[in-house]
Amino acid sequence: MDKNFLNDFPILRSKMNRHQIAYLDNGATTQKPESVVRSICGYYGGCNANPHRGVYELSVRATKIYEDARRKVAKFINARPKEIIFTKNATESLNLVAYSYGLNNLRGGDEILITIAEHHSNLVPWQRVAQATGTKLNYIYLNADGNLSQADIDKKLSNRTKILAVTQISNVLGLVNDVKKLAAQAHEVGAVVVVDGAQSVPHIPVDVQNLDADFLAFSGHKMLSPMGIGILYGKRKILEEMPPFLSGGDMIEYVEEQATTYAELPQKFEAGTQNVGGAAGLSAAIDYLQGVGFDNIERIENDLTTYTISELKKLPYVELYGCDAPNKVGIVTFNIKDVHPHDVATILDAEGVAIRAGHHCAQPLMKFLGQNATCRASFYFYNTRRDVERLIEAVQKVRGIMHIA
Amino acid sequence: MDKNFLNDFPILRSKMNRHQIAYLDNGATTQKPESVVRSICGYYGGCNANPHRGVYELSVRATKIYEDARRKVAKFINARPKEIIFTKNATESLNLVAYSYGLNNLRGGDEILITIAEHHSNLVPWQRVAQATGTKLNYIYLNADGNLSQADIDKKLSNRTKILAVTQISNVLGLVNDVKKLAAQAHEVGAVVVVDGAQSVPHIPVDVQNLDADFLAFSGHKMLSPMGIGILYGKRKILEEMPPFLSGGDMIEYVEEQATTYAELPQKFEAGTQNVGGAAGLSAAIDYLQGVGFDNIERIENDLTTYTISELKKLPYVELYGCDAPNKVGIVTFNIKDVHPHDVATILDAEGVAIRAGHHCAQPLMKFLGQNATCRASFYFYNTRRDVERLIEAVQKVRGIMHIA
Amino acid sequence: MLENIYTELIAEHSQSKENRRQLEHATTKERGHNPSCGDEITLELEIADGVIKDAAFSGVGCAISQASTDMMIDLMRGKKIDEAKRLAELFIDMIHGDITDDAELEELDEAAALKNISTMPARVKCATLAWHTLDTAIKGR
Amino acid sequence: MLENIYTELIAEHSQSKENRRQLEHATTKERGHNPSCGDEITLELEIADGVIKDAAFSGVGCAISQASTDMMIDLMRGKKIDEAKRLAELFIDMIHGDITDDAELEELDEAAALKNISTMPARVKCATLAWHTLDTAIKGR
Ligand SMILES: Cc1ncc(COP(=O)(O)O)c(C=O)c1O
Ligand SMILES: Cc1ncc(COP(=O)(O)O)c(C=O)c1O
Repeated sequence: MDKNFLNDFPILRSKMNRHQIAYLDNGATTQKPESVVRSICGYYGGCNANPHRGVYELSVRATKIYEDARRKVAKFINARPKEIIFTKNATESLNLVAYSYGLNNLRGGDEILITIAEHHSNLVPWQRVAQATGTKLNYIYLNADGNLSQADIDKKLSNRTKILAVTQISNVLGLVNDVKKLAAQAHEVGAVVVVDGAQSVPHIPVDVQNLDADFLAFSGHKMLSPMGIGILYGKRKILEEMPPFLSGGDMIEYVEEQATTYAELPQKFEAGTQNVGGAAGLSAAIDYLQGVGFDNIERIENDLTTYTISELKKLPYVELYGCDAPNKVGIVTFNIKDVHPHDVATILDAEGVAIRAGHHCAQPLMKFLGQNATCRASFYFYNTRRDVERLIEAVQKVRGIMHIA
Repeated sequence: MDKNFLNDFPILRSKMNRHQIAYLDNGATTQKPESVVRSICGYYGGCNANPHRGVYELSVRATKIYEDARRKVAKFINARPKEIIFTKNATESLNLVAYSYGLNNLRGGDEILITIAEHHSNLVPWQRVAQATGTKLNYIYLNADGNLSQADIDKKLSNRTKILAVTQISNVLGLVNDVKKLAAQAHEVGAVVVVDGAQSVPHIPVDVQNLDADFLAFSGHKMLSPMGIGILYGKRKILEEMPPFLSGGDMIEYVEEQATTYAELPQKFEAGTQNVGGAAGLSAAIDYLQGVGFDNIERIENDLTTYTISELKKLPYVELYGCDAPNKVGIVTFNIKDVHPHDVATILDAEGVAIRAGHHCAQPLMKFLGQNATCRASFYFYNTRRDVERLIEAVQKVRGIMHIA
Repeated sequence: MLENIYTELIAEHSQSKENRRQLEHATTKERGHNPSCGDEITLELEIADGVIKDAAFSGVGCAISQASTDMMIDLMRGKKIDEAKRLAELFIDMIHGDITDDAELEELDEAAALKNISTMPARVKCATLAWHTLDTAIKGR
Repeated sequence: MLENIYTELIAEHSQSKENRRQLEHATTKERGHNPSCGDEITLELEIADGVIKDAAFSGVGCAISQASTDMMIDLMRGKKIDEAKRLAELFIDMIHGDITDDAELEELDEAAALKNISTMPARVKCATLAWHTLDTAIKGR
């Protein structure tokens, strides 16, 4: 019997439209356990100060909280603390790489390779880099089961490829890409590998050294942490050679009127006052996740996903996407025939079931799938079979409410 | 008799090194009232969801909290909500302008004009823009009293000047620049005016329309709000013509494989999941500040500043900077002869007095003042005369502890 | 609650094919979209002597946006431009919850049935899409 | 607490002018800095036959960094390179709180008086500046 996680998440015991909430939009953001909220409040109530800058005790405490969080994140993904840069979200992390690495290392004739399943945050920045540097942006397409086409990879990955940017888990299909294999293949042709870990780091153990990723971006808020804190991991050697991205306070060494030298890693990439409250929350979140354990997280999510898919498959008017591949994690995307996903979401909302409807910030993938929009249920370990039953019951009501025969 | 603000700030009633804390580093970051902390916790405990994206009620609530915060900020500085862009701190706000406006509107022969009193965050980004675009970075120097030299302004502001970037209040000298007059003069030659409001918006009423600023940047954490939320105001017409800065989720309209159209203001500049918890805290902070009232804030800070200066002037071994001009707000910068500021700060810390020592992210100003580093006491309305007395008592002990005759 | 939104009337209008076509003599064509949902419509108008002689649309979207478009076209056919502008404003005000008096809303005919959308902030844009598109199409006429 | 930091010994060393000069026969010159405080020193060494024959410094900084530099120079004068490296490491370990046994620290002579800095994280860099600079200067010799 699993621990009743609901005890730690008051919001999951609350009501939405007079029903206990079944929160199935964890791909967008997760809820926060009490320990995380307590840690934020504890920070502001007892240690709040500007870190790095002050000699006095309060500031020393803030610095320690902030740097402890960095060490914790480093350990969590098997990196070194100097290789962990705090940002505001995964999107900023990816933009940092696009601006500081991309704009400065690409030139005409080079190519950037991404997949058609990328989130806009790992797509639009590369489009802009391609436009600014006159490089070509190529796409890896998918097999019928939703997985990356190896033939397409082999065709498009060449020694012109300077950057391979790939999500470890698609936020629409929930399929786990074999990033380790991809990275090895990309490194063979000399490309740098940027991994979007926004959907993977919260759900499966991620080891940057084992993957041999050059960069890994993810967001705190999708792994129990407060909003406003994201992470960029980068290999030390690469980060050291990159120019700063944002500039200003705390990332400098010496500033003269016409010239500036920059601080060492990781400060070089952290300009201005950082989100220490967010870091405090992130620390507590990692502690909580490690308490649960990835073996449990994977087991629970796998059970919920399999159960959902098998129940939805019983409904002839439901169409599923990417649900036949085995490398599937916690995300089920579907449509109800003749009903627009926004109407589905509204009807589910009235039943207290929170799912996401729309393009999921992946318009090129939607187009590839031939859909304008879809419904998405995404799980975290605190969800239960009861949540799935509520989802299925609500789905069964939809066509009736919509007056479809 | 002023309200006892300490009731609202538990941290100010706590001890640092066995003394009740006298927190005089408000220029670096301020403490948060309980209402702000409650509002963050309330958000995570009851309304947490990804805004803008969800159809379900929780997400609708999160969206409302986020957009209400934007409307509140807009009203606070007399702007329109569309003109308010949320960032992570003032530094990001200034970098946004430097990257998106600066890099795209300047070319060789143009000039950028800033003051020698700028914080690195309103200096280094312009240095980098100047280097990238081949433009010249000019400095306005100061009169003996620390105020901007009008002669220098007249000399250096010309029709080659495309950007005037100026702080409204220096974080070292605490002197209020007449931004309204500067903006008028700059607009006459066609320059765009970027105002660093990090030290002004928390302390004096700021009206962007009255100032006629083109951009105004400030940070939530210096005005009672949580860390991780900053603000950029920009005139609508100018923002509309600027390309996006960060790109990714939520800032797009349509994304195709090779081209993207962008959302309208303000979303165009807000990529990825935003800090809704931070916005909730910022809302509560503005409510609190308006409850206190700027008339009270200015009166209290003025009293504390005047008192501090007059007491420090009695000590022959104390040297003061920028303390003879009348346009002074809440910041007192000084040195104790023969003692390095870091030693001063350590000794004050042992007495429970938190001040800042160093270059205050303003190295060019330090050089201009002929100092390597200084001590800085900076006030907020919750400070008291007792805090000042504690500061003065501690300062009087310094030279003895340092074994200076 | 939901029964007040997804009524039979709205279902009928959202599924109706009558106004879903191309006009032979269109004088104005306007695209409207709601990128966050993927809703997209193209509105065609035949305007002559300051009167909307005919109207039709094509596009995809949720039931609310489709029904709202269909109802709007029924309402606008034969209306003077000024009248159409006023009605579009009235509808938008209703959806924003600024007008609640049923008597005032009578003029909107069947489209008044969308009144309850005002309680669903996430769906407001779906309901108003067509009406904003119309407003843009006839602006300055 | 403070009395254990700002001792008379440290005051003396921080104000001492003896080691503040330029060496006539410097063989190595190394700049060290601590940008966040503005501390800056230039360390000069005269090395011959694997031995630090003489050392001196110039620069500005807080009492702790100045005293620490002065004490280090007193300690290092006449030491073999290997010995100097070992002592610099010992000192840095002490400041980081990794070595607390007074007997072990005896070798550091007067510099052992800076031991209590290990309880003041904000000042650790001040104390170690000179020692890191020395370490860089003799690295690879
Ligand atoms: C005048 C001034 N500008 C800009 C900043 C930068 O603010 P932040 O560190 O919140 O980005 C500060 C504060 O450090 C400041 O005092
Ligand atoms: C795969 C993927 N990448 C990137 C992001 C962007 O994350 P954020 O919005 O926190 O910047 C998301 C989440 O929205 C995502 O699912």
